[in-house]
Amino acid sequence: MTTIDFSTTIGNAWFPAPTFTASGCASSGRELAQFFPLREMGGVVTKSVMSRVRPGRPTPRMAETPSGMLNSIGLQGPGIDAFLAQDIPYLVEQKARVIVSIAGETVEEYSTLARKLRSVSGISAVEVNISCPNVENRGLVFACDPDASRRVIDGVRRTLGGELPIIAKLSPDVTDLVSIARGVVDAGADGLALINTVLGMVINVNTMRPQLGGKTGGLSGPAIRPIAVRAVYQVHAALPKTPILGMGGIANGKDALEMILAGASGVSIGTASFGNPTAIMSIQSELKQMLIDRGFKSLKDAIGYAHRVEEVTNE
Amino acid sequence: MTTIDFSTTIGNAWFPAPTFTASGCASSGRELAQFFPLREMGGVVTKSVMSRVRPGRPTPRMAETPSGMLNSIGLQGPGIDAFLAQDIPYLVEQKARVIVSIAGETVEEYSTLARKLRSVSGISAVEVNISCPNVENRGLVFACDPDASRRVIDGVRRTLGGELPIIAKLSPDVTDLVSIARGVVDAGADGLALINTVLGMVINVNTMRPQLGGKTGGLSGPAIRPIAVRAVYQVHAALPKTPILGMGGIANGKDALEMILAGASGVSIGTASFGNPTAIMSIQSELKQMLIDRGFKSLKDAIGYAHRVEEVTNE
Amino acid sequence: MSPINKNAKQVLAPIASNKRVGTYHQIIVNIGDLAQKCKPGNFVAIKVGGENSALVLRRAFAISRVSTSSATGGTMELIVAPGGQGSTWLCDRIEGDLIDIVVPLGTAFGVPTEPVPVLLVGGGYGSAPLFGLAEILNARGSRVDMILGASTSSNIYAPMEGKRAVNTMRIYTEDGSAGQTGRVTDNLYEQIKDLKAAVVYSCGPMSMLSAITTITKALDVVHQCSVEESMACGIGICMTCVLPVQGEDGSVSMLRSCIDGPVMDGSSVSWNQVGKAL
Amino acid sequence: MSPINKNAKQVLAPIASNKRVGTYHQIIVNIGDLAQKCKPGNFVAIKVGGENSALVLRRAFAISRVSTSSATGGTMELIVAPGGQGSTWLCDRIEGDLIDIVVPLGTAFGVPTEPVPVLLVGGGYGSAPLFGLAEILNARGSRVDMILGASTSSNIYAPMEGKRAVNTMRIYTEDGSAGQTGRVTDNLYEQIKDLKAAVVYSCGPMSMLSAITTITKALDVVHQCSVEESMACGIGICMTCVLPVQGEDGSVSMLRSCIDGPVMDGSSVSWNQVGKAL
Ligand SMILES: Cc1cc2nc3c(=O)[nH]c(=O)nc-3n(C[C@H](O)[C@H](O)[C@H](O)COP(=O)(O)OP(=O)(O)OC[C@H]3O[C@@H](n4cnc5c(N)ncnc54)[C@H](O)[C@@H]3O)c2cc1C
Ligand SMILES: Cc1cc2nc3c(=O)[nH]c(=O)nc-3n(C[C@H](O)[C@H](O)[C@H](O)COP(=O)(O)OP(=O)(O)OC[C@H]3O[C@@H](n4cnc5c(N)ncnc54)[C@H](O)[C@@H]3O)c2cc1C
Ligand SMILES: Cc1cc2nc3c(=O)[nH]c(=O)nc-3n(C[C@H](O)[C@H](O)[C@H](O)COP(=O)(O)O)c2cc1C
Ligand SMILES: Cc1cc2nc3c(=O)[nH]c(=O)nc-3n(C[C@H](O)[C@H](O)[C@H](O)COP(=O)(O)O)c2cc1C
Ligand code: FES
Ligand code: FES
Repeated sequence: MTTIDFSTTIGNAWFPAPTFTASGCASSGRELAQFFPLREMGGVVTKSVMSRVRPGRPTPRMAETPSGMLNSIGLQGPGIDAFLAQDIPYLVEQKARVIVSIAGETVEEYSTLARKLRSVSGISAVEVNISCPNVENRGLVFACDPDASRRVIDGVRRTLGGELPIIAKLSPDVTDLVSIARGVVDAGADGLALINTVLGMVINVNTMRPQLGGKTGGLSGPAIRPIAVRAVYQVHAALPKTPILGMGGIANGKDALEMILAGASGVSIGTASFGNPTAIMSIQSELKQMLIDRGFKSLKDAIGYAHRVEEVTNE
Repeated sequence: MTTIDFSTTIGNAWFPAPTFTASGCASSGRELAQFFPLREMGGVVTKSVMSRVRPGRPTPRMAETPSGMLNSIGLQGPGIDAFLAQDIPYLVEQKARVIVSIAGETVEEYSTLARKLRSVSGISAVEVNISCPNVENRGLVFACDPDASRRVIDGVRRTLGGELPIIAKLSPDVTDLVSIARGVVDAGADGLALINTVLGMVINVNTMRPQLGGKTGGLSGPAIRPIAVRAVYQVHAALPKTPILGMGGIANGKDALEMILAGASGVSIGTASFGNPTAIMSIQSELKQMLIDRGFKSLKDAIGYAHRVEEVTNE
Repeated sequence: MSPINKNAKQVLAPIASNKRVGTYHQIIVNIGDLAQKCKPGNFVAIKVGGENSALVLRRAFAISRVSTSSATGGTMELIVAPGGQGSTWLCDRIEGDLIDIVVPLGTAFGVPTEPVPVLLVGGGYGSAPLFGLAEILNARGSRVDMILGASTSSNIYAPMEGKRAVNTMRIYTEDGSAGQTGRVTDNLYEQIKDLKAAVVYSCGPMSMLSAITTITKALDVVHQCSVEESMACGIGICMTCVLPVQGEDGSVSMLRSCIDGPVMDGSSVSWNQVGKAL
Repeated sequence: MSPINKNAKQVLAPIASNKRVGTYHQIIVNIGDLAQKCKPGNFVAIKVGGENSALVLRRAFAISRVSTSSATGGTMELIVAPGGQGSTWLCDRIEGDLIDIVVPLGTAFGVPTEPVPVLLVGGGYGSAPLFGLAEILNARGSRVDMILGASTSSNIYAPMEGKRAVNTMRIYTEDGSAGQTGRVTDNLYEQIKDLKAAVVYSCGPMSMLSAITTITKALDVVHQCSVEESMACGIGICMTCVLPVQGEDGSVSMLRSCIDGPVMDGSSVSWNQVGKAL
């Protein structure tokens, strides 16, 4: 059997495979562990956690859409302390590699969260989800504001010191994604997670009101894959040295390969796990096989391969 | 049989039905006329026309995506003079109501195009497609730049005078759609067309390069409908008096109703006509029936109905 | 290994039969040994739409009954109302078609340790899981009475064979087309008292479950209800299916109806906060 | 009425039969009187994926042959290579299934007014429309010779009954598994000369059509080829399917291969500009 170096790195974090859960799509990990051992994938990205317990948004929280879905969870969660006490030890015990996702309502909250992570062992990296409303600036989403984005990452970087890699998770709902990406990398992000959900809405034609309790929701699933591939391609073109965790509608090995070729160093799988609890396992093996079939000796050789310069041919 | 006032207005233009082709999805109109009489729909929005003949982008120009497609036509067209000489007379002869879509590379080009339209009879309104790269500003799309958007509409308004209604067609690929919308309305737009396609990309996993000749393309079809509904809802909430032509993935009467409830005064149908040449006719009759079933006496009563204030109920 | 959904498996299972019953389809699926793991109240999550489908999420269906007889090799029965795209697709499947299922999921109805009188209340296809439950309760010596309701007679699901385990069955329809005109809750207070029911089991629309809880609370009777919230994953990973539930300490938190439910203690659900921000 | 696609109709048509032939499926569809309007070279656009499908675009297929006999009531034959999602779905349809089609579309092969010798060159399933064409040319008294090529023998589509209208048939495969090893263009120059062919008709991959054009141009022989570009609509409204074509005045413009094609004059196509910006 042909082998391949399937590992990937983000900052100084090494992962044996480039396949991750997407934040908020694997809960605490326990639920998926029923279907496959968590240590068999690249890593678990945990649900974005905030300082305090959050009840989240009213129901209905989801609506199915053509080849996708809207969600409006509103970052329901137990708060950082309960999370660190209950979920991290379990994941470590399962020998899963863990990327902790944090979310805040102020620049300060992100730093506070980062401080709590400093002394925790068993964490490979921190994903900073900046697609959250900034309560200090009329609820404008951090990731839509170049300056606020930079300040969040800068604060987290200072707090964490140089050890844990920081992955900034960006929203695609911006005019100039590349400049936001550049800003957070300048501020100290080691990697980028692209893309968070796209803002959407469904109106129920029977009640004739928005279907979701929270009115708008985040669009995910295969419907947004072309947007995600474009985002990864654009950002990789501008920042070829910055590792990207690509996500958005990946449902099979072919989709994962597309994202790697566009420039992702790893892929996160969200919505696909809802339709298929073992999606990550099959994506992982399909991707590996497709890389081998195309003659790649290592995953790293395939990252951003779609950008290679056209050989000059004289026909 | 129950009847309903199915007419709609955009500025001073009146249409017997709220159903239109989407620009670029009906070519010159002749091609669809094989399948139904053009005068039976609300109106034809013509393919965005520029000053000069344009060859457009290299092929492949399309890629199918989950519940959607990418296109990269690059505004291929005959130029305004040939268009006015050949296409408008045909449409007028067919008794179709016509909205002419114009596109330019400079603020000046839009005004020039508007000038050519002033003396043409048989045109109900002008759609100004500002989702085009501005050659004077590093190719930044007009619709992504609040100031450039405003200047384009202002120029067209001045040139046209007060007669022909102006519909500004916006791109969803912006951080703050409402502020762009407000800007063009302040500059003299009578209505808005929402949404143009979303920027996307597909990578061919066999060639391991972008599938489209133009690399990126515009995502359309049901996949983007939740984004379009959200855009229409947000803009209608901010500018309730401005008529909106809603579009993005409308494929049946239910989808059209969703858009009307969100705040659209009319709907444009693009990609659905590719899969089904008579889509507009069936959408039109389904929409009418659904409005009647819900007790509406006129289409106008349904526009933005999803925004109505919750009655206070004491249970 | 974690206790969540500890018996759940994802399998391709053949449809054994599909029969129309009123407005519903009774669909029997061969699930082999997994049938032994299914308890009344559990549900199954089914992939719908086939290949190339634009439907990306599974649909949840209550397991009506299971059979573990060696003749059939283990089957489960579903009662499906063809409504939207997914359920219509499922109702169009025929014998031999393979469906992708995850089963068994969620909590089950708790069965009393002693044989006490119980009352089962179902609305629409909500009666489905009650028949499997009735058989078990009856076998354990409980007296089982049942009340079913629906908008109209064709929406009442009450199969002949299901009635065997039931002492009495009362039917209500809103349009009076079968049984009494009205709703299952109309005389529920009196009926619980008359039957001296120690436990009320229910399944149906949320408004019905809420109304039943008001009555059972007033009578201080245990109410186990099976709730139905929109579920994106069915396995506890998405947090879409939550309900406000009161804990021991009185505080309300949002629990997932797919793993902390669908069977919940009706008195702990904070019904007036369902669909509202906490 | 406009002349574009003037006979095209959108109809639900039943599949009459579906048979595997090599790697292809021969699919016969009942299209009634529309069969009389189909000319060799025309194509049909078919909705694929069924209900709830994530596939939003039709797929184009060349019409291989039509039968207008009163026994069958009008049928068309398609030769489909199951490849991606849409073609695989189509090949999975069975007798009696209804498919949503728009037919006939596009330009047709021009038939010479005089019976002149002609050569038909097909690559892969590109041979399909050539058999319908051969019958007509043969009936009009032309001598018809045919050359077919493919990567391997199972990709050669050459039905027995199709050969009746053909004088000689030469086969090339790249792996030598059938006929001669090589490509249809290997000795094409000589063959055209030997046969004194006045017209070359071709259908197959774009690179083959381009190579044939080089040869027919050198010999100053007419070349009618059926091109294949990605088509989103098939009816002329989307502008995705364009090819650079040289007009009378020498200027090159992007023409739609769905309405100005698929049959085009090979010498007018600007082959070296295909896929490039003008
Ligand atoms: C625990 C549980 C048990 C259920 N048991 C049954 C049963 O025994 N028989 C039966 O016919 N149906 C049952 N349902 C409802 C079923 O899951 C489907 O939602 C319903 O069949 C409609 O789906 P659709 O695809 O036809 O509709 P669509 O309109 O296509 O559904 C769109 C989306 O909305 C969700 N949705 C729509 N209606 C409901 C609903 N009533 N409840 C929850 N989500 C909904 C769907 O799951 C889907 O994600 C149950 C639901 C849950 C949560
Ligand atoms: C005029 C014309 C005639 C054709 N005749 C035949 C025929 O007789 N037999 C046959 O098997 N096929 C024929 N094709 C190709 C056919 O239309 C499909 O494209 C092909 O079957 C692959 O589609 P898919 O859904 O299986 O693949 P997918 O990969 O699912 O297709 C994705 C998209 O790419 C397009 N695409 C993929 N491959 C091609 C291709 N080779 N050419 C054009 N577009 C493509 C599809 O149309 C679709 O929009 C013809 C195409 C054209 C334009
Ligand atoms: C139900 C749900 C909950 C999510 N929660 C979070 C979250 O807590 N933090 C975050 O950064 N992203 C969250 N996301 C976004 C995903 O991580 C991912 O970016 C997005 O869904 C696109 O990937 P997909 O199409 O594979 O789902 C959530 C997505 C879904 C569908
Ligand atoms: C092939 C194609 C060509 C298009 N050309 C134009 C155009 O010339 N001008 C324009 O304003 N929009 C153009 N659009 C965008 C559509 O008008 C419409 O805004 C978009 O496709 C969303 O609607 P839909 O999902 O119904 O197609 C084009 C879209 C497609 C798919
Ligand atoms: S349905 Fe996903 S957590 Fe319950
Ligand atoms: S396929 Fe749409 S114009 Fe030819």
